[in-house]
Amino acid sequence: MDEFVRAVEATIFASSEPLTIEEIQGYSGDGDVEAALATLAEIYTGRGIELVERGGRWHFQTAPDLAHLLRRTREEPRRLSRAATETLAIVAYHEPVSRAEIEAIRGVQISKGTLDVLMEAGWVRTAGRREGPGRPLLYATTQEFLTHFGLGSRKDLPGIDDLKAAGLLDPLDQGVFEALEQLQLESEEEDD
Amino acid sequence: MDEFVRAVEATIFASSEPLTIEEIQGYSGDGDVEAALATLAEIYTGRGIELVERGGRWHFQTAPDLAHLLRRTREEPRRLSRAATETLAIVAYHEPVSRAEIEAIRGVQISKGTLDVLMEAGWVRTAGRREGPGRPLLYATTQEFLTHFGLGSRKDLPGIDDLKAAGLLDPLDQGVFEALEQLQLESEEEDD
Amino acid sequence: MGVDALDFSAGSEELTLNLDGWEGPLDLLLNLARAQKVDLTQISILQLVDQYTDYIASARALKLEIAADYLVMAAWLAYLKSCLLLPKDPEQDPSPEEVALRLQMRLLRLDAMREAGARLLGRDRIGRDVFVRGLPEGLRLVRKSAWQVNSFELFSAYGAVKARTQPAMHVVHMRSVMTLDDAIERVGKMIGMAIDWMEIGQFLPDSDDPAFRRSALASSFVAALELARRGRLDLRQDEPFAPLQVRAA
Repeated sequence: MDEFVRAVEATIFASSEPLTIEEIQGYSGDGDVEAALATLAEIYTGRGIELVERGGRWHFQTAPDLAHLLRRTREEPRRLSRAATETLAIVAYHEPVSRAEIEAIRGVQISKGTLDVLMEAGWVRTAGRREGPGRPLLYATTQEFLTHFGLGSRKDLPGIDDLKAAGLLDPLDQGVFEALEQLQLESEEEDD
Repeated sequence: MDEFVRAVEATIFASSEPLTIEEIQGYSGDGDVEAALATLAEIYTGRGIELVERGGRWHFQTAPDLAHLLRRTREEPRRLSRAATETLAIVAYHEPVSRAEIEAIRGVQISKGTLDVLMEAGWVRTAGRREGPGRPLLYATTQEFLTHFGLGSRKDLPGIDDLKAAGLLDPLDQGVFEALEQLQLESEEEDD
Repeated sequence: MGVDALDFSAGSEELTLNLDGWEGPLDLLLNLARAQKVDLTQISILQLVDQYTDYIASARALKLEIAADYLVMAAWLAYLKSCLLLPKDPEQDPSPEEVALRLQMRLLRLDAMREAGARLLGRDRIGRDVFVRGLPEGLRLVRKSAWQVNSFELFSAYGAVKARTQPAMHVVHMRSVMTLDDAIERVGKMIGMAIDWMEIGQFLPDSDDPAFRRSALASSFVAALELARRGRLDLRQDEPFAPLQVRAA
């Protein structure tokens, strides 16, 4: 095996975090990191370990089909309430999105705790404010979100192309809001 | 690759501690663990990662010859403190000079760290001991010092008369200090 | 929302309903729409309105306390239904059909996100389905300082040391002053010759030096106080800031 490919392999292997190409370069020295990654990805194809890219960062992980052997408990790593799951999906498919927009899609107010849970999990972050009335705070997903859910990028979100084509990810235009104003009913904070 | 070997590979990779053959068996199911380990050890020979056994427990580690890659050095620019700059200047003008002499010339004690910083920067070296009471350690500048400051030799250091002509030996009132600080700030800005 | 959890069957749909389980009217509406067992794009809004109002009515029949927002939705849907059934009013904007379409879009959106959430959670997730390395050596970043200083700073630092440690010479300029002793002697002599009250200014020597005159005035004043204390003269001042006058005791 090429010395540089060995160095790239060792670097990614030793890291406790997924690494960008620049970070890998910083450790493994001069060489074509992308070519080395391609070589490694091929070597690891069909093995118990695979090399994956998530949002521009690379790491090794076990092959998904071996999950049944390695799963130590039947417990989910983090159980999400329905409200949190829907909120996460809305943020992921619509980002950047304001709290009011999340509430408009869900038809209920979201409790303070719901976004906190997602932010604490490291999957959602604040993403500045939207210029406009009220300058609402915006939310978006994180690098860790892509890593955790095994997404190369947001393009890999399940069914995102179909949803986009069906117009279901378009911003809710103001006209619709007004026409359906009465649908936006103030409800008490949902139960988590 | 054999399914069982894949399972053993993934098991050892994901474990947070080295595993015995029995423990590996517990995860990977029925199969010849020893044979699988032999296969894996061979696959990983000469790679950036190797499979090793220590006291009956198996784990992966980065190849020892690549260990140096995992420590990356990053240089961070930092301004030399006033105390260190004065000390460096005294060493340059008076070398070889003992610590006690530096303090006498500065009129202020110097901390242990000050000379260490200058030695770490590669500008000051120890230069033997002076014969005499206490045999004090002596300090002198290095070739690197001359290079850094663009000096052909120590003879190129401006003399006392030059300093006087440049107004650098005038009795220091607060105004001069402030002017110096100002000059330093300006040169810092230029560096950025 | 103050609604007791209660399961009951809604009509022929055999849908188990639990009011506490709904996250608001839209959620309830979506679940009712799904009970039509057709593609959400094919749902009948009129049928949906009936389902919703039936549901609310049966919940009321059971004397359940129904949160206001569910009732508002029921009223709004009833209004929408009547608009849909009435002869078309070409002036109405948006048309009831358009509002119905928008309502359908909202249900589709919520449904899409609900499904997307489920699909996300079902992916191969780290820590559940796939695992990262359990024992990473970790990468270390060693920080090294690159010390910065230029020649000007070096030389000026030496200049500063030299200047700071030069033997200091203190020069005190001669100042013309009248000492207190001189003033006591002078005032003492002059008071002996005076008969009547005199202003203290008259005791001062002639001088062009304003600093010396100020010093002489201050010293003479203190001298006058001292002589008064010894009982050799009297002091008088008619009012604050008036001239100070002295006379032999």
